[in-house]
Amino acid sequence: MTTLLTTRQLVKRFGGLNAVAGVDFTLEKGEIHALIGPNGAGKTTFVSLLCGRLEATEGSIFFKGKEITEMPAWKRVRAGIAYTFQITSIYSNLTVFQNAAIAAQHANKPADDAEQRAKTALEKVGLAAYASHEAGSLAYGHQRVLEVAMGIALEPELLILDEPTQGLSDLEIEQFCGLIREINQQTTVLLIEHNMQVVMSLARQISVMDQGLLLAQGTPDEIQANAAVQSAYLGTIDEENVA
Amino acid sequence: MDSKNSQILSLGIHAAVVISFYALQYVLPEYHLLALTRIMLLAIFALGFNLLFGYTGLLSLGHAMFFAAGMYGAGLTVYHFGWSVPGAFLFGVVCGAILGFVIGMIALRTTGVAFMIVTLMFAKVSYLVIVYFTTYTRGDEGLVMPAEFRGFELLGMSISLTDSVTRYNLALLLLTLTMLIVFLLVRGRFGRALVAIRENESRTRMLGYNTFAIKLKVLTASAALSAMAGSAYALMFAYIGSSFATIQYSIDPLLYTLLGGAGTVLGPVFGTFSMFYLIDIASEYTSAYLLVTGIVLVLLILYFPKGVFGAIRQKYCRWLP
Amino acid sequence: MDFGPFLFLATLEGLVQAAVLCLTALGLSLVFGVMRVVNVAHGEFYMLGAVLAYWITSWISGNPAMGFAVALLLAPLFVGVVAYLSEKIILRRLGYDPEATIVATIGILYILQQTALLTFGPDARPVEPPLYFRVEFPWFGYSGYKLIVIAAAVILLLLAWFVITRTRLGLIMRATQFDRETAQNYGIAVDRVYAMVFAAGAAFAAIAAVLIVPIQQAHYLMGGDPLLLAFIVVIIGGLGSIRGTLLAALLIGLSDGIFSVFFSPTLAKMVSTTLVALVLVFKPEGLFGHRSRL
Amino acid sequence: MKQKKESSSTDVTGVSSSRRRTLKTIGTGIAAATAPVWFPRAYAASEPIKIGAQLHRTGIGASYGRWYERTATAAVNLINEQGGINGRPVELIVEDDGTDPKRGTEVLEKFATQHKVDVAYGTLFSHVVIGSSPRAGELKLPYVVCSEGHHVASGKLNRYVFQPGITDVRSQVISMAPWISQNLGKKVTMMFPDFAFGHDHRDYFSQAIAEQGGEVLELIAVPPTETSFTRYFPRIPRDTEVLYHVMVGPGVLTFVKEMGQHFGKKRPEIFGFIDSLEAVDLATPQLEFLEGTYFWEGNPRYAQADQSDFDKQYRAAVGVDGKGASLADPKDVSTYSHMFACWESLFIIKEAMELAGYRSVADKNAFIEAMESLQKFDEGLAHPQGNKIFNPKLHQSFGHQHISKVGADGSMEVVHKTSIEDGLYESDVDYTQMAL
Repeated sequence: MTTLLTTRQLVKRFGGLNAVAGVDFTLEKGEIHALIGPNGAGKTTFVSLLCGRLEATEGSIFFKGKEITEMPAWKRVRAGIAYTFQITSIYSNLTVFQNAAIAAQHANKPADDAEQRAKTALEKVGLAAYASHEAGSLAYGHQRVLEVAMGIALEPELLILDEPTQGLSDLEIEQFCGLIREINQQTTVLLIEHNMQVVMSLARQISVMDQGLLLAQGTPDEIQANAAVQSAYLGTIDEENVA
Repeated sequence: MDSKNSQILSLGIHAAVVISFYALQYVLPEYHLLALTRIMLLAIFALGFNLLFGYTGLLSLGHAMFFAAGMYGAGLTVYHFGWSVPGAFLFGVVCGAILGFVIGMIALRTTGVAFMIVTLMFAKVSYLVIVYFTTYTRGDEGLVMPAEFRGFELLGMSISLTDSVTRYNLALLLLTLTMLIVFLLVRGRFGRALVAIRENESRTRMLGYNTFAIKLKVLTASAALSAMAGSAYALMFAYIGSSFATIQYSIDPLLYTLLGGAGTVLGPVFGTFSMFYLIDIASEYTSAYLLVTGIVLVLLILYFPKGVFGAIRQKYCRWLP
Repeated sequence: MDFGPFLFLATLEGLVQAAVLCLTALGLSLVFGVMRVVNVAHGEFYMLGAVLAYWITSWISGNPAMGFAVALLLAPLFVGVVAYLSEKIILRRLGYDPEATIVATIGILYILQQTALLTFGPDARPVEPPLYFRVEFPWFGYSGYKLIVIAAAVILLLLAWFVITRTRLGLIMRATQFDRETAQNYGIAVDRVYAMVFAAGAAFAAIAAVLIVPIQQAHYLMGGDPLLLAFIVVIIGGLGSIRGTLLAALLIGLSDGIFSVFFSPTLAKMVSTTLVALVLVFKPEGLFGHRSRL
Repeated sequence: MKQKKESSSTDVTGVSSSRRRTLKTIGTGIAAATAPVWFPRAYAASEPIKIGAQLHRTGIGASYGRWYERTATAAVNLINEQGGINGRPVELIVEDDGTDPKRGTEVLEKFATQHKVDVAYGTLFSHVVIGSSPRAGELKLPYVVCSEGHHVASGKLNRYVFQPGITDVRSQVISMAPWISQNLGKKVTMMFPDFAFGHDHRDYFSQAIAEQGGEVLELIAVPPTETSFTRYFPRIPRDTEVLYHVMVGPGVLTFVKEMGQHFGKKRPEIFGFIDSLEAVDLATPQLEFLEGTYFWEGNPRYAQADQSDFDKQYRAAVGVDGKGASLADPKDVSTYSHMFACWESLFIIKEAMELAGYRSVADKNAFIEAMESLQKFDEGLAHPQGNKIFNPKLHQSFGHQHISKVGADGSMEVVHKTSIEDGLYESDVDYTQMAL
């Protein structure tokens, strides 16, 4: 396996608060990597640093061996890092197809087949039938899926999904997991996820964050066995899930 | 309707508008020929404005500065250096484009209300610059293009801008050109990117678009079109003055666009036409004809924010560009 | 004239300017601070104040001070009512959407200005100062009334300061400014607060105009310059910050007064307008204010 | 703005009493002059001669515009009473130029292409005239202006533009410079509006006073839209003997008041152009300091002891009392010093049209040639301000100027009247050589 992305002592400070407090992180090509941790652990801030929505205060980020710490977000997208928003951020006044097409026509790919690739992305996520609907009129679950479709249409090397299953029904979650596995055939996936069943069924690697720091990293089994994680985090989640 | 047919149809509608403008010159009395010449040039201005406002979602309150840049770029070179009409015209357009680029580099760091106020401020500065350098511009009084510079040779034809029919057709040519440019810009990939920025800029950035660069391009294009209108206005009507750089001339394209429908190609043309005549008629009844401007603005924003063609598009034909 | 007296005169002129500007800009700042909308028609409320002052003083004969006192009371009240109505009829229906509001207030600007043209006419008309005397300095004379304007503005500002910081009314306003939803949850009628604030903002402009009209005369086009200057002040001072607004008004009024004595007033306006645009781009929180972006 | 009228209307008094007027800004002034006039039947049936009046109804020149309109309307009424022009009634079509050159040009277009007027006429502010004139030339529309500037006589306009009703600024200042240097002083500071009209003052008075052995110490240009003037006064040098002021725009009263505040009793001699206080009552509080200062007047605002019968009749026709204020409203002071130009110009148009046997627009060239054949105008009801000579090459008239001293009650008494010869100057301009 080759390394796709690494960070070195990555820090993000908001005023006096260290939201991300020096993280060394490695992502291998081809894996599905889940980022977990309690609310306010800095997960969203951390992936925002990776995709360029936020600028790092200190530290550095490498993607495919090149430093991208200073690179603006749109360039990172073109370099192959796609990000889907935690809060659905689609073009609600435009049609579903237009949403996908806007994502598909980014500059790295030939212009002519943008529409084709948009169609393909919609077919993959099962939204092809809604292509001419206004995106804002879709059901919530469909909007989440459209968000992912836009990520797919970018044909990235790394797809970052921020809590993609939030608000989805069990059936939708199941379909979603299948979709992620399919995407994973070409694309490395990094997802922030609270639903431990999803995490355990999808992830090959798990990183745990707490208070801006990386607590542990390993396979699902290793993480489940990790006493520190157990006490800090997993236990509570499991209880919640059981309840 | 499939996309190919709808494109042919919308091209057809736009062509019909151009053709009817062309045909009108044979029936219109002199006064309306003049009025329509003005309307066509102002419509170019509105189309330029709409490129930024309607398609990209950036509301500039300072577009008079671009109109004036074209006007003074063309007018001053004719007046002081005796440039011929085509050269001066192009120079005016270039002036507007450069100003648009420079203003864009600064103002596009802001969005929303801040962008409106920053552009308003820069337009005010431009007006003051014209008044301040009165030695060259003659400030309020303005300059009149000497008669000997009103004719030119182009491709073996000698063209005189003192002839009202010639002016009319030149204005129509420029309007057609502008509509074509806007049509092509907003239809394809670029247009889709503009709409994406209008609808959700941060999302668009996260889809790999350099939104700043795109906005800068659009602002430059918008300024160049506005300057083209100003440049043509100066050369055709042979007068340049600081009145054209006042806030009034920043509000007018907004008014035209809102009335006709932001984000449509025909909207600004229709809006300019209706508003021009509305004001012309109102001014026969009262000196306070700008009251109409105020009332129309308020009514539009309250009850009809999509404008005439915006509403038509929403209701009947979504494919209208 | 020698430099010393020259600077002294410039400072006096600057203070008059700053006094009026404080009041005008305070109104604009208040509206932005609480409602988060930019009122482009602010200058026309100012104009309306001056025009009303002319009407009121010309109806009331006798001692000019009488008419002026009535004008100082009634003109802002009437302007406040006009503003209140335009808020209720227009701005409220737009849901205070920032951009739509600007377009709407541009419309209101034209409506007010042109209505003044229709009714008041195109002439500039003088209002007699309530009391007039000339102050004789060794180098030049100066209008005593202008000094009164400075004093009156200071008193009015202190009054406004007291209302905003020390009264229940001010508290409600500040609460609404701080967080609209929470204020609503605490039973504050936000709609009514908005309408009152919009009216109060306009009334401030009218007060400034009544004070200035014995110096400058009422004219239907007089709203343009105060609007621009008030904008400048509010932006430099930090949007919505009252303390910043007052500091900035003093700074701008004095520097504009002084600058335009020594250089061309047009150049002064050019430079200050450019600087303000740059402040808005690069330091949107203003020079004195806290962070509260447009 | 215009008063739209059907040409078949029997009420061809120049300004109709159309219902639209209820909406107009300036209703009252015109109403005074709208008394219906009776015409012989045959006369009323003929097509009127249309004169397009381009006037400042709004903008910074509005007070002039109001009085110019009243004066023009009164003159048209009188002309119509006297049988019109060549037996045809005269119709005045008024359009507002907003005191804006841009709109001025559009107004001329409207005259030429929509109203199809015979002559365009009117306006005062020099920037409007300068902006509009080339368009008049292009439209081949005779354009008779009542401005004051030197722009017509300078030769930079064209053959279609005439200024026969009022002396130009250059001539005015040349004729008065000797009196100023002999009676008031030789060291002059000038305050003037920063546009064409003010620049004429600057250029020609500086030259004229230098020829008298005087000098201009300081030139203070003020933008015509300025509202506050105190800041300009410190630039007046202390050794100034005469302050020469001329101001226009809505801020004029403020200008003069602030001048008084600045100087108090320790003032230099002050010589102003009445432009600085046109349409303003000199008895306004805070203007007391003006007592003993001097003003140029084209036509004396206060009826003088030796008032001519013509001036009496002219005042009555326009509706102005002996103090230059409106008969209907004594607070409404006229632009008396300038507005005679409107009156006289209309009678000159009449004279030239009758000379040319003018019938229709087709006789335009004959009209222009007839204008260029005029040599002089005798004092009379048509020329109440006094006799003038007309220089056809320059398209410019030359008449008498008045210097008045302000008295205690704000009245003004003429202390010096220049001769026409005082104001003549050499020029090689010749519009008659230009093609029509």
